[in-house]
Amino acid sequence: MVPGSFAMKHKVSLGLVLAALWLGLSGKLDPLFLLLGAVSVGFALWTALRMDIVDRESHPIHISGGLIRFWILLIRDIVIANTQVVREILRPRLAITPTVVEFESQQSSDLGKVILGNSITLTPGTVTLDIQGSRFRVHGLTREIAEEAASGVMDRRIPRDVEEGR
Amino acid sequence: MDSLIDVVLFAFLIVVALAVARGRDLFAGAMLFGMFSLLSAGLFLIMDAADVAFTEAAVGAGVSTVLLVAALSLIGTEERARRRSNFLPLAIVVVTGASLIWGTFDLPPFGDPANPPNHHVVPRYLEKSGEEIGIPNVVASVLASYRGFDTFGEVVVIFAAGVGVMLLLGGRKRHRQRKERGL
Amino acid sequence: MIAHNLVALPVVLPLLAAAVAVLLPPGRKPWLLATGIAWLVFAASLALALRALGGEVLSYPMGGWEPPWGIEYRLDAANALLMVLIGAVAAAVFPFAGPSVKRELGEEKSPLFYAALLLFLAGQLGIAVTGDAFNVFVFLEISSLASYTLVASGKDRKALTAAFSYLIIGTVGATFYLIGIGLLYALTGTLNMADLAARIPEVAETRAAHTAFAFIVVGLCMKIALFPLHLWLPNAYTYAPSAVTALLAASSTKVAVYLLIRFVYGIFGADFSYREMPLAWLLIPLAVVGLLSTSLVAIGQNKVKRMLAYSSVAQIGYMVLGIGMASSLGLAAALLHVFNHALMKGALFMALGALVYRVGTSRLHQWRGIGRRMPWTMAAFVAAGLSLIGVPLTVGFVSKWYLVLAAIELGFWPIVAVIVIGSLLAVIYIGRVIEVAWFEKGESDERCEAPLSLLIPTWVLVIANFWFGIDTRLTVGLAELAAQSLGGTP
Amino acid sequence: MSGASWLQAALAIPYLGALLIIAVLSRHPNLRESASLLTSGALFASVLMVLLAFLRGEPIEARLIELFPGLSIAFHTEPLSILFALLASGLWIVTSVYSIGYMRGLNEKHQTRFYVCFAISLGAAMGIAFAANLLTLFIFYEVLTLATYPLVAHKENEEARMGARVYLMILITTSFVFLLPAIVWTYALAGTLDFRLGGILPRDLDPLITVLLLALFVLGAAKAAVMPVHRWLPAAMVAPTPVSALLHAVAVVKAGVFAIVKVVLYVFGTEMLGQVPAERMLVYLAGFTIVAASLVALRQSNIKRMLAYSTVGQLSYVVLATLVLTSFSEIGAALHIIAHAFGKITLFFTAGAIYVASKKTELSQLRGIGRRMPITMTAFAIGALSMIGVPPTAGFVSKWYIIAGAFQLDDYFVLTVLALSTGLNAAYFLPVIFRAFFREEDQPPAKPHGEAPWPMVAALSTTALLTLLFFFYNGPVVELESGLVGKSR
Amino acid sequence: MSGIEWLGVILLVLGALLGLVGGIGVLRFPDFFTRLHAAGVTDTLATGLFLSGLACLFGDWQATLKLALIFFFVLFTSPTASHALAKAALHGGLKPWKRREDPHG
Amino acid sequence: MSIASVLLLVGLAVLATMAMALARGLLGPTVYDRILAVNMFGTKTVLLIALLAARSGRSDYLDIALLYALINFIGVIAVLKYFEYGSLGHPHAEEGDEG
Amino acid sequence: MNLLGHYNYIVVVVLMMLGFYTVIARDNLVKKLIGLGIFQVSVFMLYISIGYVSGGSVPILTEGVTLYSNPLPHVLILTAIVVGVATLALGLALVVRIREAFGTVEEDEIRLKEDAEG
Amino acid sequence: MSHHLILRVVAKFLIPLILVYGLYVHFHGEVSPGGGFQAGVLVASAFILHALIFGLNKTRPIARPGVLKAIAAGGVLLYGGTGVAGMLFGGEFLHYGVLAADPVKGQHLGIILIELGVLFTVASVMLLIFYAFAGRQKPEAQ
Ligand code: NA
Ligand code: NA
Repeated sequence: MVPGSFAMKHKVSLGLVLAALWLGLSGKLDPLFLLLGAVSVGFALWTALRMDIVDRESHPIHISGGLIRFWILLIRDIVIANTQVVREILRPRLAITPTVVEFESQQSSDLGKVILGNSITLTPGTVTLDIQGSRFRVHGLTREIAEEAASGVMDRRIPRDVEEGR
Repeated sequence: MDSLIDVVLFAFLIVVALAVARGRDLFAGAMLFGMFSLLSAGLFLIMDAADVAFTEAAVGAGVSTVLLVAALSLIGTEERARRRSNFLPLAIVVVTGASLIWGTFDLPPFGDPANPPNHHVVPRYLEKSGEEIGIPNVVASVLASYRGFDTFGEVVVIFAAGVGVMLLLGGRKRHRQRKERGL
Repeated sequence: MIAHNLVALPVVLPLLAAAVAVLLPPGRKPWLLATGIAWLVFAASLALALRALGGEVLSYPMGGWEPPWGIEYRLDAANALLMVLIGAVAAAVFPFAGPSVKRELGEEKSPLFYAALLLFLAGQLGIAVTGDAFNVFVFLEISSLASYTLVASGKDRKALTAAFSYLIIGTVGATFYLIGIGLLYALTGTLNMADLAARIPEVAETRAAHTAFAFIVVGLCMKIALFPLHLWLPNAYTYAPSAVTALLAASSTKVAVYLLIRFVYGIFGADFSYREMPLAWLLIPLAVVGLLSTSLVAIGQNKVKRMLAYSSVAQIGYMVLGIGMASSLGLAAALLHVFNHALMKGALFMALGALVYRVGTSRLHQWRGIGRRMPWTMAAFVAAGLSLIGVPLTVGFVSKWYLVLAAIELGFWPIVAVIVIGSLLAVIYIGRVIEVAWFEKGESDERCEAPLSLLIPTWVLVIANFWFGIDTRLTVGLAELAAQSLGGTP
Repeated sequence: MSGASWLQAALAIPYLGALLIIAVLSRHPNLRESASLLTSGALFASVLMVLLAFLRGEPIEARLIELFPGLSIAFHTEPLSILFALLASGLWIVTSVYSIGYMRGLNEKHQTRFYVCFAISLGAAMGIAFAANLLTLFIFYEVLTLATYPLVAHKENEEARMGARVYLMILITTSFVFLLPAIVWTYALAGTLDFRLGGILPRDLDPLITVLLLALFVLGAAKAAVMPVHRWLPAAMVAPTPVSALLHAVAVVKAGVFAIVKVVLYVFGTEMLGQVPAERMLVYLAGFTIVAASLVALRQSNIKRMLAYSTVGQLSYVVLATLVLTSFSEIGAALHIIAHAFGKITLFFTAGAIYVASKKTELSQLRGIGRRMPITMTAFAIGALSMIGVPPTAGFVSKWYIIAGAFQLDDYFVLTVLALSTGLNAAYFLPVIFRAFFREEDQPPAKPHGEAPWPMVAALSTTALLTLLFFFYNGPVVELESGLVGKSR
Repeated sequence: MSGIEWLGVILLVLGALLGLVGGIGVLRFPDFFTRLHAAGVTDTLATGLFLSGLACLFGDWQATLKLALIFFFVLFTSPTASHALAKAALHGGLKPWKRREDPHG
Repeated sequence: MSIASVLLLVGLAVLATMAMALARGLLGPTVYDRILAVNMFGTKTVLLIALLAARSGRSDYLDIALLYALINFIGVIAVLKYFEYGSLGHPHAEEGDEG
Repeated sequence: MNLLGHYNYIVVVVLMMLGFYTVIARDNLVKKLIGLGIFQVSVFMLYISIGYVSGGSVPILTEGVTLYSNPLPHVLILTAIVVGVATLALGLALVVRIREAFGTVEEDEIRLKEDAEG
Repeated sequence: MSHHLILRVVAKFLIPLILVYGLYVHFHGEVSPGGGFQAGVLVASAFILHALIFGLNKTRPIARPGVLKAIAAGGVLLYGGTGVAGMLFGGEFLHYGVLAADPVKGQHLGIILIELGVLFTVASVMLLIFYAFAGRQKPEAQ
């Protein structure tokens, strides 16, 4: 593993993301604004490097195709979960059965854990309470939802290439 | 649309301000203050003051909240129940407020394009700034050029606050409780 | 170029210097810079005053935008007088601050301290010379923020609470002012003072104009520390470092008094202020009660610094009396006292600072026999005290002469009585100090005069007390000119 | 040198002397005292030169600076001012000699301050004497108050501080509360403050205002010690004797009565006041003061306090005489300033001499003291007789003119007051003289003593002699002062 | 109204309604942790629908991009904040509410 | 029904949601409830501002919404940090991933 | 109608007074600062209300738009907002120091401690 | 808070974006809402976020207080200096029109310079103030 090459890759990736952000925000293509954009991106990049925050955690460019599939499934989950929670909210008598569950995740990288944790939280009805090592503690709105989350469906869905480099 | 949203936002503002005035928890006060700023930013936007809304959101809801939280972390958040009578403050406030309402009652009507401020001084900014300054945002033109000296003052104000805070809190914090007396 | 921009320089120089001061290393350099700037400012303000004395009114368009579109700096007799005052006081206090502040606070934070001092100076001058009602607010806040900081830098922990009260009331006052300006803007569409003055008569009948007037006056009275809005002042003056107290006492409230005069006479006009609005009925009773009650409180103090602080509140009563009399002579008297009181209080607080430098306290009972230990320092205190009392040949007498003359001209005999009684109360509290210092035995008779670096600036101001008490051409000239141009009588 | 130059010299010399004492001589007692003497001599000489120039008819004026537009610190010369200036500067010489003996005899502290303040007081007295307008007079009047305050507080004990406090408060209060408003009012009414014989106030002034204004002046010039503003004088008795001399004879009380006489003649004008009947109120006030002060003096046991109340009464003679508004009484007022000065300074000198020699301060202790201190007590007798108005003393002369003035108007009130007070004066002075010379000492003093140190004796002899001489040789003064009444009636 | 506008309106209304439901949940639910779920409703789907509805109405690519950015931000920061809040609450000693008749309780 | 009136209705719905968040904020009872409410209030305001932008057809108003979304996040983090450590400047070194 | 036309002003005044009340009636120094902030922000609303022109648009010059709201109050308030936050920062710094020096931020308790000191 | 896994990762990602966004707000102040002041706040907030997540000790070496102080003063001097340049070129203080042959160009130049001054001062002062508060230790309970 050559850290330097990774670092370069991340720098370039961050630079491109930032440049795209600038262009998207600005929408102006005259030279002055392009110049200012270059200066701005340069400054942000320079600062980020000084802060030592440009790494694979923040710029997971190594995760490729699997991610798209993951996103699509996640969106589907979110929609389904939303309807579940909405139903619970609108029930004339509350019938929720809040439950805390714990389970072991397969993720060994930090990034994997973050993706899993955030996905769980993003999905209504479940919130990641804590991550201890690879042990996740999750709060579910009902017992069913909580058990579903602990079943490891989401965990398995996270692309393997997240593990790369660790 | 505006006026209805306007009314609701104002109602929120009053609730928030009342909660601040009556509440006991400083932390809640800080949060409510942030909400107050945010709501007023919404109002500013409705009244076409985009730059002001932008700044109020950044400053009132952002910087002020962070500063308040930072300060509360050094101060503590509990407010002791008060003992003294409310009568005098209430009287002062009622008199002040009543006189202001009395005075604003014959202000030119809200939003009327015929109001004096729209026909003196400002027309020049709106009509000429394009050719005199050459930038479309009139607020920026007035801020940076026509009244650039105010803005210089504004920068100095911020600078002065920085100097003040550094003078008061800067340096190594000494833990021995000094109680210098004299004079 | 300098002649063309002379009006702006006294404000711009200290502002830029404040930024430079922050970059200097701790030690003497920030002080030297500040002192040099103060002298430059004084020189410039003198040059401006001489031009104003010739009846010239200088208008300077900031950014090249002519009023009312841009911000105008406008120098006439009234603010020329104020600028000379601020410049003179700064020129004397800044050199004094060096050793005094070093002794009281150390030099560790001197870049920030002198930056604050310079910002304060710039703010005061900006208020004095600007011709724009909103720009006043900006500079008011610059000087206020700096002065809260300066007060809080005092050693005693009470300095902190004093600064906080000062901050609260100062901000409330400034916000009241802002409300008033907002209403005026809604009515007239302008912020330029001259333009406002021209447009207010059209809307003078409206309630909004009355409310604007009330809010501006009340807001300024908070800054002035007019009784009963004065409660912030005594602690602020007592616990601030000596040099800061000298500076604040000499110029801070004066600037607010000037603003009040500017608004009451120059912008709203005496006719509006006293016919349309019952300003005299507000100002005169408050001034009288304040003058007498705070003088009495001053007598009861056992810290000299606090005593002088209460005396300052009392002296503000004289200025407000002059304003409240609503006559040309009264107005001239008020302006004169603005100037003269700055000289006396500046000198008194500096002498006090020099005494504290050696004694370490301003508690009266520890000043026994100090007159023999520090004769020159104490003599400065006595001389300035005589000026405060209003002894002839001092500036205090000049003020009192014009105040009494104005009151008699209008047949306001009770006011004459109040003025003289105020002087007598000053005799008592100054006399107490003199008695303890010269006619009581101290523990030692050893000479320990304050260092020359403190004595010289102090004596410069003391001599100014006599100089302007004898040669009144500049001060009386400017004050009368200003009173005429502002139009004293309703 | 012209008269004006001498005038300027007279005004400047005391301050130069004070500077000399501070700057150079504070550590050398001998030089310091010589400087003091030298200054007083020079001052007297220059005032004499002013007199000569005045008699030659030279216009003598000086203008220092314009304080306010139209109002200057300015000086002029007229008979009354020369009289006062001569009196003060002349008595200063004597007092200086006396002080040297007194201060050394008691080994007093802070002598430098003493001499400096003394000199400044004389400078103030010169300013008052030659003031060409009310403003100038007021300024120097205040300087005199402030310069004498440290002298009164000289002993620096609680009693001295208390006395000085009362002294300062009453004098400052009256001058701020009454005198300053009176002056400003005058300015507002007349548009000027310049002294002009016959007055400057508008002729058609409301009589009520006239009398109010006059009352303000009379009370404001509290140094004249008219009741009820006389309390400062007894309070100041804590001061060392030379200071008492300064207060009672040389400058201070004289400044008060001088101011009143000057205001009556030069601001109101006798003619104008004559038309105001209510002016009598002030005559009654003065008359009351005379009688009441004499009664109080009668009950005193302390020598200096008795003398102080005597002064209160005697000064009101001057005020009374001034307000009688006849030519004789005005001259009498001027003469009485001199007569009282000579007599009272003698009395105080003797009181001080007694104290220095024997430490005695009470009247009851004076039995038989005439034997131990014959010169001193003889001088005391002369002074006392002058106070009563017995020939051949100065007091007789001035009283004669006052009585003559009162007779001119058949003013029986004034005559009654004069008669009554003469009796009372006799009642409190004669027993003292009797006791000193014709009674035996109760017990011999612990330390037998004779006369006080020679400079004191020399000084009090001189003033006693002057008291006698003035009886015989007063013509020039009368002649000079008749210039005052030339234009009035 | 054009087709895209109709779409926009529908999305917008759906988003707003979903938000309202979330609000009701925040008011109704018994404890902090359960309320967190209700808030989650409003943060994700409601925001998404709402912002895409607005994008349809704007019909301008820059606005769409900015709206997407906003959504992106909310999507990133909201669960982060929720998680951090939940964790803080748990560490701060707050016990999750449990149904009494819950046999597992 | 015009788009403007739809926008109005939708705006009112957002305001109603804000009102509920506000109520939760005032009711508490725990400080976490309040933070949750404030956060929710903030995100709803972001939506409101975006709505106002759509109403006026100005995409640059969206900058304000974006800014607020950011600021809101930082505010919540600051508050959390305060509750976890009692200080914002807590100098925690890079320790293990989990606390 | 006048009342409706001035609805904005009236509410703004009520808000100001709620802030002002908090400043003068509360003993807690932080609360005072928060109240001050509310007072100031309400004044800003007054200004922006004054500058509002109904039917106008944001004062950024745009083709085809003729009626703009008044930009001047916006400029003034931008400055005032900055002043407000500067005051808040300084005020909080003071409160922090007061807390360190007195152990409390309640005005009446501080006063008691000060009085005890003389 | 660096042990907050999720926060840390998200912050690392957000900070550069906030910076670019801040500068975008700065440079587009002439055509849309925003400008030096708002941008200053945003730039400062990026650093504040860093400090919140990684600790003040990690942020201080990246943006050193001494440097910030210099930038703050530099901002004021840049603003004031632009004003003085107006004087030197024969106009009044802050008269930008004289800075270039074409007054409109001059205005543009002047505004760019002073907005930079605003940005510098606001960003650095905000951060300094945050340092001052966050860097202080809580006093012991009394
Ligand atoms: Na969730
Ligand atoms: Na802008």
